[in-house]
Amino acid sequence: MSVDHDHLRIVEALLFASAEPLGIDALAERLPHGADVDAVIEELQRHYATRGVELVTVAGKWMFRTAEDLSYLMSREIAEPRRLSRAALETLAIIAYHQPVTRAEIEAIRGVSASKGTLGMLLETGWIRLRGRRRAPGRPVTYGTTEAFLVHFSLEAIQDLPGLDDLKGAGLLEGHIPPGFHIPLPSDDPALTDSEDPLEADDLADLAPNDED
Amino acid sequence: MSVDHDHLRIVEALLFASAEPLGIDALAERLPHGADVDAVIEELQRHYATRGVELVTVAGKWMFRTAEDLSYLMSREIAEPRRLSRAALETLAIIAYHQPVTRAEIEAIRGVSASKGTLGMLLETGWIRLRGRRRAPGRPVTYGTTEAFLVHFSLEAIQDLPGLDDLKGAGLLEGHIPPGFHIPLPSDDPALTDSEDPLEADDLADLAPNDED
Amino acid sequence: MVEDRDAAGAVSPADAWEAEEQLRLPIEDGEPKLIVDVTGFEGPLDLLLALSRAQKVDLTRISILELANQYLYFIEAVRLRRLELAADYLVMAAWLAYLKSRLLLPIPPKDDEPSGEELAAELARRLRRLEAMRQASVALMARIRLGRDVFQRGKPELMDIENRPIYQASLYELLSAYADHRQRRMITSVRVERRLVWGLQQAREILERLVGELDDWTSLDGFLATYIPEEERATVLASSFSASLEMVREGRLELRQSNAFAPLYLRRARGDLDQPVFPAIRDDLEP
Repeated sequence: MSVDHDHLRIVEALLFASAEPLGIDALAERLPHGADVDAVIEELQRHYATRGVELVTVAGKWMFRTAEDLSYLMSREIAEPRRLSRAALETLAIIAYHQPVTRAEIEAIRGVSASKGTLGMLLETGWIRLRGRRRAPGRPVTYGTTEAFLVHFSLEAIQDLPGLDDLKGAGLLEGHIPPGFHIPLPSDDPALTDSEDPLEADDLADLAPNDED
Repeated sequence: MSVDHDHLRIVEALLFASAEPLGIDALAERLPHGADVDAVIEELQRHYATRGVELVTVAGKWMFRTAEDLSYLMSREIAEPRRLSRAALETLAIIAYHQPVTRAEIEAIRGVSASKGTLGMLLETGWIRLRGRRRAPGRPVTYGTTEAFLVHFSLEAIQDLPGLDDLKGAGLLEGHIPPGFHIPLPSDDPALTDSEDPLEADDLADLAPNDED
Repeated sequence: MVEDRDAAGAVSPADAWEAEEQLRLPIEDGEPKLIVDVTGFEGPLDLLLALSRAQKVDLTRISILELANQYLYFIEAVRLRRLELAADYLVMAAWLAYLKSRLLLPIPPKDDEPSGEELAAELARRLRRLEAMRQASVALMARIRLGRDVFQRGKPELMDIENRPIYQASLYELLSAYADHRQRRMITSVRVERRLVWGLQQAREILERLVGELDDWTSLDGFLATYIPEEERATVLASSFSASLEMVREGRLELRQSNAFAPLYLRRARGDLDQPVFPAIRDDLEP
């Protein structure tokens, strides 16, 4: 079977440039009267069968598409800015000020149980890390902030986090502050505190973000 | 010359899938390390030479597009791009051949003050851009062409502008550079020339098309 | 200065390009044939270019003197018909008149000004440059153009985007979340205890119920002590006292106190309980 090479080129160009799949009729319209569109399509399909793009039919119309086995090429990681939820911000702040802190302690401070994934998501940000295990019943994991946290928030040291007076001065805390209310002076000393034990080898695997809830 | 068929398919798929020209680097990134991208391109170009789409180089990058001789067929496909006024066309040519060039220099060449919106309209086409500021009294903004300009007019590089050598030979590209600077040829090099300073943050806002003039 | 014609909106951009082809040539058989309408030109340089093209010689061999004459003649004729000729044209006319004089008169010795020939050469160069740019724009537009002659892929596939989140939060957001939260907890941690207060209404109701029993002077303290637990006594005393004052005013109770801080005694009023002394006030006091 011999296909007119000009017809082949025309159909090829039309299919390439079209934003929509093209039907046989639409293609025939552009070809000289009596051209065998089916034969052209068949020849094109055969030609592209081994190549990086393929000619496929969708809903009875024809279009070029990346060869299926190469579709992985078409995905690309795009950095997408995402804002932290209120809960995540609160949790992050509590970890920053109160570190080393366990999940139960965070919940006690927040007054609500940590939502599924909040800690996991914060781990994903790279701003918090597992520090060790609290020397207490159940040996819960302790959380603390990372260097990336300091970098992201432009803090030279964790101690630069504003204290009670600063927060009041900035108008972030208002009104009557009850006696005994205090903002802790945070420390992210990498050395474990007396109340912490080191993590074991498999803790990190156990506590990977996806399993965290 | 034997080209790895997988590499060929990958480059073909990438170029086919993209509406924008892709550079050798971008292609190499998707190929196994050490793949001979140039050879792949050459083979693809040879393969497509007789077909309805062709592989061309514009702005130093590669792209597939419909074959030139089929334009009679394709032009029915898409509405003709917006026609530019004679003033806009002249201004575009002056920017292309004299870049980096200031508005006052454009006006001097045309012998008429630029109308409201001519530069704005050209900026809107995406063919010209603000480059920087001329190191001269008043620090006027300099204009130059973009990659989209090269792509639209099928130019491999700005040095391929039609008649450029003749114009240079006739001394018609000189006399617009302040004394002490000598730029014999138009340059769309993203790097600023010695006679230019970078734009400040609010220059773009100041010079948005609608605010022009 | 005059502006491009498309600013005036008189000529649509689409027509403008063709307009050049239709440009009426100002000279026939060496005699100027005047075009009065300068709106066809984009400034004096454009007009000069149109005039020079009419000399039908290469721009490099053009006679600037002749061109200057034609321009001046043209402007003069235009001014006869239209007074509002843009200043640009007049400035050029003045300059060309000056150029003419430099070209025609002998150069005075010790003249630092550029010679007429130099000025003429510079003008010719400017005309050539404008002409060149015009031709360049034609050549540019005649190129194979993407979107008109050739087409890129109509349905690009790049890219299924896999979003890799980059988390963002400002220090302000962090701090205000923390401060808000601590503030909230600070307030909720104040335990609000049930207030041990008898309202006036409550006291009055009780007094009214008991008033029938108060036939003789009874100490308010002692009276309440019978019924009220120790820790509530102060508030009950205050409310009951206020309520009893009201009832006294209504003529239903009598109150007696021997001196300050001495026990208060109360008893049922002697008058008719159903006929208050100050019914109007009583109405006022009814809740």
